[in-house]
Amino acid sequence: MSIYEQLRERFDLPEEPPEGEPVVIPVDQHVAFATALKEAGFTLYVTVCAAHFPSVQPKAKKGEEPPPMTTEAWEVATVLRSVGTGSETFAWRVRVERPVVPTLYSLFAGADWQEREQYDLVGVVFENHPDMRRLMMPEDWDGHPLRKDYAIDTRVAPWR
Amino acid sequence: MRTFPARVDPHFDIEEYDPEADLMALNMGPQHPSTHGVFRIKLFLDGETIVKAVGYPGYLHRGVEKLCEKLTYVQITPIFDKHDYVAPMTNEQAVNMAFEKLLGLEVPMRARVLRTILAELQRIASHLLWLGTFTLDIGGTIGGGASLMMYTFREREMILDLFEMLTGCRFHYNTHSPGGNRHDIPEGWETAVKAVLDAIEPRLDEYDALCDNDIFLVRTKDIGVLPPDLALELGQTGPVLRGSGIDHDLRRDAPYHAYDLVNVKVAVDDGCDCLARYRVRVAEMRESLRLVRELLTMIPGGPIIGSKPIKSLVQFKAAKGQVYVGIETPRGELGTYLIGGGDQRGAAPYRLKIRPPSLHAVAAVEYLLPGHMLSDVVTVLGSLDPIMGEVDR
Amino acid sequence: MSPVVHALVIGIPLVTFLMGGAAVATWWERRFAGRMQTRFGPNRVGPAGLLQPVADALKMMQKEDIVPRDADRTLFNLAPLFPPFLVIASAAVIPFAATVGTDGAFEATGAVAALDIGILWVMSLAGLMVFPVWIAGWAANNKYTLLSGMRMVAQGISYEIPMIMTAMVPVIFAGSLSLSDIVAYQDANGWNALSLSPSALVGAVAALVFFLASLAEANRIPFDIPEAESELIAGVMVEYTGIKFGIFMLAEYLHTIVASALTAVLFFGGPSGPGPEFLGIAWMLGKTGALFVLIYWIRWSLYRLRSDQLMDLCWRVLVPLSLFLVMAAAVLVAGGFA
Amino acid sequence: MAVDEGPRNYEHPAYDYLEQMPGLSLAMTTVDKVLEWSATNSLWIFPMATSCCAIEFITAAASRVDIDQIGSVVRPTPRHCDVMIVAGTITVKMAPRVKKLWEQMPEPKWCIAMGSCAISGDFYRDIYSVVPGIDTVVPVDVYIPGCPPNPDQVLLGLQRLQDKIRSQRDGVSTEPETRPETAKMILPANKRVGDPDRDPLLTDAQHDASRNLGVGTNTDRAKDARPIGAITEDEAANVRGTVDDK
Repeated sequence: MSIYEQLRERFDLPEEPPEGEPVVIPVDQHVAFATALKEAGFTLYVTVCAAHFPSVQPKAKKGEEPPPMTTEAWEVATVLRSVGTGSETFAWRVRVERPVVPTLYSLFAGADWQEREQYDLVGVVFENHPDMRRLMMPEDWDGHPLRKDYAIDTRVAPWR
Repeated sequence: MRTFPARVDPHFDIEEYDPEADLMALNMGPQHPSTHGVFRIKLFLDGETIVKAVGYPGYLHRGVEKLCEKLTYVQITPIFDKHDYVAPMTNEQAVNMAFEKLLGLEVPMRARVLRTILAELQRIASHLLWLGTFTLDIGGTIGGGASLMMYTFREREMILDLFEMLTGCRFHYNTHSPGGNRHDIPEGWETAVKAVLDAIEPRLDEYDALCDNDIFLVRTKDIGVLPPDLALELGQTGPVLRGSGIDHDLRRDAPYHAYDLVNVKVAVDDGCDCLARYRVRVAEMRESLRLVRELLTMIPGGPIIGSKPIKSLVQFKAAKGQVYVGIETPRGELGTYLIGGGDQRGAAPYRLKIRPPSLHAVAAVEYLLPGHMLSDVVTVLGSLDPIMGEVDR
Repeated sequence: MSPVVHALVIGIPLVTFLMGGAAVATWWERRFAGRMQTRFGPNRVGPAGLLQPVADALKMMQKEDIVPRDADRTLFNLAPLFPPFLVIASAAVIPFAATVGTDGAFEATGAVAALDIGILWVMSLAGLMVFPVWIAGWAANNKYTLLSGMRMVAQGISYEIPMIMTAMVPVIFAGSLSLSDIVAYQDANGWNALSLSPSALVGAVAALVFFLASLAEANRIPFDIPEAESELIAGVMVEYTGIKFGIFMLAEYLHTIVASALTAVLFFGGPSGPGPEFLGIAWMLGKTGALFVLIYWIRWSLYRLRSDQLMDLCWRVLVPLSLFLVMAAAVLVAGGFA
Repeated sequence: MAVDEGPRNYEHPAYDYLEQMPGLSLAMTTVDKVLEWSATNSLWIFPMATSCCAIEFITAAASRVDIDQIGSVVRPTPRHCDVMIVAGTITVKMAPRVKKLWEQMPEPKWCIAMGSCAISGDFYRDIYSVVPGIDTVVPVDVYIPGCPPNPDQVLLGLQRLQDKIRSQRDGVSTEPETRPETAKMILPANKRVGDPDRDPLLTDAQHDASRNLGVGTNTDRAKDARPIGAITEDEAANVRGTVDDK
């Protein structure tokens, strides 16, 4: 039985794993999902990737009312890996409209700096993280550079 | 079953430490000869014993991930050369494999074997540089460490010359692209590779002998002990994980390139300390020498790059979705989490997250340093082999 | 000859020789390290790079003299003066030559001041060496120099004990505290560390311990933790600029030369050796040079110990061993074997 | 933080004493020559080594090139050094440290920008966190181009610096004109965190801004920013699952 089928018994997942992208799960199941994976042998913490999806105006079809603005959203994808021969990865995403996601620090100590980095660059706050400070940028930096509304050449005194 | 000391809590409040103690806060870095670049560690010292260590990366944060969102897939490769500047070849491979997976491109067999050879040669070069700088940390810039560093740089130059023969560049090659390689094997390259391998192999024994002395052993043994469970939780990969006794190597466990054609023997050492990491890396160098020799005999003919015109961006129009690809670089699993479809034409990533093995490695210092002496900081940091370009990106 | 004239006639050449030797030593070390490391070393400035130390010294004199704002100005400026002074003063009692005495016997001469308590003079000056380094480490008001100074004090006062103890072994053999008498004894009975008599076994081990302790006193690898560049950047010299830093460097090389000379005198016969007496100065130079080369050979081949391991080595190995050596020497002398 | 690129004519105080001594004025030219020779032939290097160029700089100090040939020693503390070689990208977080280390070096001192990142920022030039060329922080004497420069180019750069020092001391060289980028530089509008002159309200405001994630709404920086990097609707439409079709 594949790991996906095992997880489907416990969590509310689609019948087949989505093709070409990780499965999306509700944010309140995030920690339980990670715990289940860790117990199933996915013990190596690989990475966490947060992405920002800003509010945009979708294209209107000709002669129709323009559709409503999309809501601003954040996606946090987590990747775990099983160790040893036949090693494979498992990735899942949570999608939130408020950039607050529970931390995995209690399960994986490595989530400490990774989540701090994502907070620093994308601005997703990881709840219950023991030390949510900036990692890459100076402590007095304004904004979160990897958000889509942050210009790549944002003015930084005194250089630009 | 080996028992390890209790795990250090890196977030413990320094105010709660013994109020009688006379603590000294010492900043190492960002400009320090032994922090391997611009890493900064804040140490709280009780005498010379470290009570708490706090790491501050980010002094080389160059916004690579933001930059990648502005470039098309073929333009990203040269950026990745600069990112782990000790092993540019494997960086290019990591990111291009992610693109190939997202775009569904097939790599010809000749390119796959060539990529494997390049990756293994790069592994030798990278570990040689690591050996030199590690002994430099233990032995000092005016001391025995400097001597060994000069020797290892001599051998590293030989390998860089091979790369220069192939790509015309010493350092930042830009030889991989989605779907294959740019530079085909020049005439006489195989002979040159064999000559270099023959030159390096006996010298590795000499370096082993140089490190097999009591001072080296007492400086590395039982220093920076990283228990296996903590190593997994911290996401350690590569020699750091294998030095903690976990038999895990993506070259064997999840083969890519042409690693399924050869039998990779994985070096594991369950010492969990700096000495174990040293042994793993030296064993890996010997294994890589063997692998390159074996692979040189099985280079097939045929094209080096896929038939699809990579410069045309139109074919990438449909590139959507999210993929994760990780490969085994000299420092561990270098992964790329890629969300496709950023550009209007879909030719650029929407978001590209690099999973640097060095950032995970360097995060371990907060767990490894407390309880050790000031001198062990450089040993532990050196044994983790962090490259700041990769840590900060 | 009055003592003052004597001191000037021998002292000025000695100081010149030591200073010149230290300058040549910097050039030689860089060439030697280059040869060990498959590179060249300085070879463009003057013939074979020989003028490199001159250029370095003149450049240092031109540099701006910075005293850090928070430093203790007086102590900071005072500290560099002492190390070369102490080292040269301790060289004053070392006999560099040999003559035939009035009674036809071998006599070691050439010391600026042939004190009867020569060995005590050397050891007390060596004990003072930790003070300027500690002053420099404290005065700069920098955490790295402070750590370096603390390490220097800990290491200096620890390694003094085996150094003095093992220096007592030749003293017991010769029955005199005068370095000239020790050399004369070795000329008559064979070198302390290298002869066929049973005492040479004790002498050889004592020579090894003394040599290790002098390495530690002179801050050479593997005992150079006060100036550990990979941890403490440059030790107490971190904040010194220009010629003050140059004086510290000079003192280091002088210290190495004097430590080699002292080991040669105490255990390898100093100016005594086969052949006529006027060759004594050549013997002395040869032995000092050989030990000097050995020190730098070790420096460019070995790694560095950690500070607690250094203390372990001293207190758990060298101190008991040196105590045992002193007792063994006493027993040998009492039993008439030496 | 505009850089003063005016002529630097540091002279050791000892020169004054020497010139006042009778009979020395004739000898001064010779003495000058000797001092110039010593200054050019003993260039000790402070490596401000951050990224890729650092590796090539170490290679330059290793066997094949060996900058020790011309008497250049690498010392890890700025107090002992004459030349600062900036090898690698300098970020906004690192730049104040570079400036501080440069100020800790004793006069006379020189700076070499090694590699295109240190010269202009290279392709990181327009990125929010990268300094567009180290000459906006410290005055640079010699530029060594390349990405990264070959190790022998480091030796060549040091020899070019020797030429420059000679011509400066002989009075035949003039300082180059200020770079246009440097001239346009503005002073920091806000004091950095930890500066006693910094407005405490500013810190609070920034703290709040990053706390409640109200980025890009009320800060001046957001107004000035050109939205090249901002997403267009077409881009967003390409991303699966972002556009709510309901």
